Amino acid sequence: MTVTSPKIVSLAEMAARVTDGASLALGGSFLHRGPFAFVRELIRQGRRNLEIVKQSPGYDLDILCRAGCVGKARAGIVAMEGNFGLAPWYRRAVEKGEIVLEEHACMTLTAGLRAAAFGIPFQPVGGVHGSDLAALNQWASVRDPYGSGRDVWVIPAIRPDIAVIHANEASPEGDTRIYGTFNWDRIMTRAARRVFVVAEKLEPLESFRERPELTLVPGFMVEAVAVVPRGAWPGSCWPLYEVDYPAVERYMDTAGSLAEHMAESPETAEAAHA
Amino acid sequence: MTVTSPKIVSLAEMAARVTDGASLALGGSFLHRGPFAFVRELIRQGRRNLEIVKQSPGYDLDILCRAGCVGKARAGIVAMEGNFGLAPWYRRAVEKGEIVLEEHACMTLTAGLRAAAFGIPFQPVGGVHGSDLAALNQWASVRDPYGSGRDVWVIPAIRPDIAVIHANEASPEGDTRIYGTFNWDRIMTRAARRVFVVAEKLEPLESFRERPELTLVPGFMVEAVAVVPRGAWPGSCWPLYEVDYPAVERYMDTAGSLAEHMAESPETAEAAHA
Amino acid sequence: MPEAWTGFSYIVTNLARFIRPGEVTFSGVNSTPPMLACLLAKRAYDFGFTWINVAGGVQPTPSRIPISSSDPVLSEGSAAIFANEDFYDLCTRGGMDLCFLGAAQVDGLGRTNVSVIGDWHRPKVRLPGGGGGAVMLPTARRAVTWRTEHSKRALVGKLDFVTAAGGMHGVVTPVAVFVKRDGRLALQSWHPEASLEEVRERTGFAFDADGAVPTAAPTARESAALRALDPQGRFESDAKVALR
Amino acid sequence: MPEAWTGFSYIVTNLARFIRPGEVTFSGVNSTPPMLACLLAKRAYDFGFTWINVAGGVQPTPSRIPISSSDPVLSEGSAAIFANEDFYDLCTRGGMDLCFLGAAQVDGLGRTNVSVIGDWHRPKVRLPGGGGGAVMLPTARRAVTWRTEHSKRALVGKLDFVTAAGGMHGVVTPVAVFVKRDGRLALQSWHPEASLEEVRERTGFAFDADGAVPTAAPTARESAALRALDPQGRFESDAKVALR
Repeated sequence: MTVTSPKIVSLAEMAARVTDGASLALGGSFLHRGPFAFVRELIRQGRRNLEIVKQSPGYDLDILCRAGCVGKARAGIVAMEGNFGLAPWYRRAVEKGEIVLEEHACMTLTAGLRAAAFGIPFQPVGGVHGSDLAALNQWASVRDPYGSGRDVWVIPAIRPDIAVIHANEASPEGDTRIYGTFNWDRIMTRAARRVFVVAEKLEPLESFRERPELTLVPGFMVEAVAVVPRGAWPGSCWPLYEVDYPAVERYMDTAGSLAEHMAESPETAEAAHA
Repeated sequence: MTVTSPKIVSLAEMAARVTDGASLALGGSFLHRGPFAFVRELIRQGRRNLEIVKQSPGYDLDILCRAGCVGKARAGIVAMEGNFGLAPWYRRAVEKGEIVLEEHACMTLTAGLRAAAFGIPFQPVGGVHGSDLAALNQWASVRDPYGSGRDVWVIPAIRPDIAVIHANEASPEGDTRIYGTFNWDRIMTRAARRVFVVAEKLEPLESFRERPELTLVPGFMVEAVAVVPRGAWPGSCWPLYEVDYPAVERYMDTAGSLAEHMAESPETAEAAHA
Repeated sequence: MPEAWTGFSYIVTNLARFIRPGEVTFSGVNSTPPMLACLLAKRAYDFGFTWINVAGGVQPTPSRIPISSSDPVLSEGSAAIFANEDFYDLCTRGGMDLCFLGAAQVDGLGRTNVSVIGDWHRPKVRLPGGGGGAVMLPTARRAVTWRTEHSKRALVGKLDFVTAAGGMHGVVTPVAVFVKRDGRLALQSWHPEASLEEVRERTGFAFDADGAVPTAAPTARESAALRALDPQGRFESDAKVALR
Repeated sequence: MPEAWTGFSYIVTNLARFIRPGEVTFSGVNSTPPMLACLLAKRAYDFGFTWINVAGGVQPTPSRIPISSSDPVLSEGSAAIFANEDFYDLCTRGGMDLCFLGAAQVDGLGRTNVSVIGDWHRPKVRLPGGGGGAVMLPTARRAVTWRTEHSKRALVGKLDFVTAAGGMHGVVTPVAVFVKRDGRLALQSWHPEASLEEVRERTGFAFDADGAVPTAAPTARESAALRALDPQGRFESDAKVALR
């Protein structure tokens, strides 16, 4: 589908809108439906000192650490997952003190995003009692003013500059659909100041109008759309493709180089053909 | 579609599970997609002292007041809407002190439902500053413990006993779909202890499995489903039918009786044919 | 020769004139004039804006104009359903540029009462209640309300109850358009068949009228748009708006 | 003659035995053994239960068993997508009966560390981090964890960091099944090829073993279910579980 719309931009143009030091919420979870082509483009453009906000990052945060793009990570659980275990370059960056880590439970990070999405300075969250994370992050607890005697932990608002999500389909106006779980993408797109969508493909607006209940993000909230087929590689994008496990293995092989891995990416192949 | 499932019950059976004094969250908004057949069945069964929780009730709260079933209303805005203006029997019940009103803004009521849905004792909400509603309801304000200097109003949890929603389609397992806006039904089904669904029709489970992204309420959260075609009468159920304005006019006519109005209902006609 | 205003066209059109290019503009329940104002602006003005509404619609193209301003037909043609929690959150986090909100009474600070006439605990008239106001009025970038009656019981010196405060940018009545200036409602323009004196006389609060002028007549496109939206005058007749 | 346990079958099957009829049971990320336990329970037990998972699945019927326990194939066949906010909220409001949660270290109180080995600020090993634990462990009705290694560095006297506390109902290792009793983990049963003494020797915390017995052998249905789920022994080989 060839469409011109002011919202449709190239991957390079989209990544160029991110400044050094920006705070980015990245969609998906672990090796699934992450905006991985976008993350690689940030690396190509040499972005530095980024703040990455994501409940369960993996490949994305790891490769950004590997390329030296990260200043701070605010995350719940970081791993390659599958059968790959820890995220090696992320792990090294934290162990060497090269990046600042704000360690969350997935739901405390979400509470911070909810506070931003709801326009309130803090958000209470269930649980957390007895966890050292509260003292570590200097979270406050608030006594229920309605007399239940309950204390609840409250998380300060987390408002990323940009949420970047990888979606199955977008309209030329930015309306966005995801199949299968949308993970935490909904709250990210509500919490961030700006929303970028990398989509597997464009679908005509008419298709969205036929079943508007399927639209996760309405177009007016979306600043830019880049169309990158297989852009979640080497991860999965349900139901289109699965994790490319051999590619992840090659990525994990410390004998291999980052450049070799980057050269394998679908967006590189695409550019070579263009 | 004839299906037997332990979740599928008659409207009478569903209403019989509501005890006097129960707190009910009712779905839809004003004259649109309300569980009106269910409400009429509560009247037929002579339920008393109900607490009605709904951001924008209209016909449902009004007819329950007319029949003397209500003890308390927790509501944001109550009107017949359309071109009908105020809800007359509700208005009289409040003015005569026959029912207790807890007046909310729609979003403060929602904040209370969010607190229940999130498992926290209270929920901060944006706005409310300068409104007499805060003092009226003795809402507390909390200073942001993270030093922004902002005070935010917090609403205590509101956990209805049962959320009753009117939906387009349900599966025999209770999975529920709504077309067009779902209003506040999503948060109601998360906040309440139990969920009842009145559906226009049953659809096979297979249809839900083909497009699970359209399911608003997963079946495991739903206790009971009653199938009542045109059950939102005299209101609308998009895209199946519009508001029956002449019927609402007859309802509003003080010369008419409640019995006459009830006799017009589709579930009465259905029962007469059965 | 420019067309004359009716009370109804005056309200709908002047509400529409608050809509600005590129903005996110919301119309809610019990809000026929703002619903029509949004539809009018889509037809009569050259700029684009994002109309969202209480029926979950985002840039909808309804096949009919409903009596109820929350009718689900107002999401017809929409590419998304942006339901109640979503548009409220958008507002409280600062993403709602213009919000149309109803009111029974408005005071000189632009605060509103939609709760009660008389004492809240011993009401003379129980009104619909809180609705969107208490949350949206203080958090929308701009909020605009209207009254179909311009009188001292609608535009009051003292509200019977303050349902919502803060943020009211504009008020439209059958004879006047107010905008907030330095924290109080100031007269921006008056119906050309009324006068500044008449507006003062019929208003319960004192207001600044510096720079106020007679309201510019409806443009041909505004008039044509409203006629197209209400060809039988059904909405005009339902609204029962009189100049006096 | 009953089948013998392997370390792998011992963990998966004993996790499955924590699942109860009619309950809502959740499996998460980085959680292959619980994923297999839920699938095993569906095949091997006669009762029904609601399996929800981190991939948004509700009673899914995945066409293949994925390597990643958060693979979206785990929502295949589901009649709804119950995404992350939804299942966390379900848990914090008290609607999650059984929650499987990962752990690197577990102490005698059933608290967990998934954050760090060494000092948090000067980590020897940076572990994956908080994840679901801090919120789910105190709010789920019951939580159960597992370790593929039974040692004093996994079952510790003192956690390097308390990532999550409260609520841990059960712990399964290659040689033991613990359940919480009077606020502390107590031994429920041990691998028949191990012994109470061996379990004590390899555990970093003291525990009560009153009533503990050798673990009942896998039933024919349990064994058949696990074989059907892992016909090539791929998961068993990936998991690298050794008795000692």
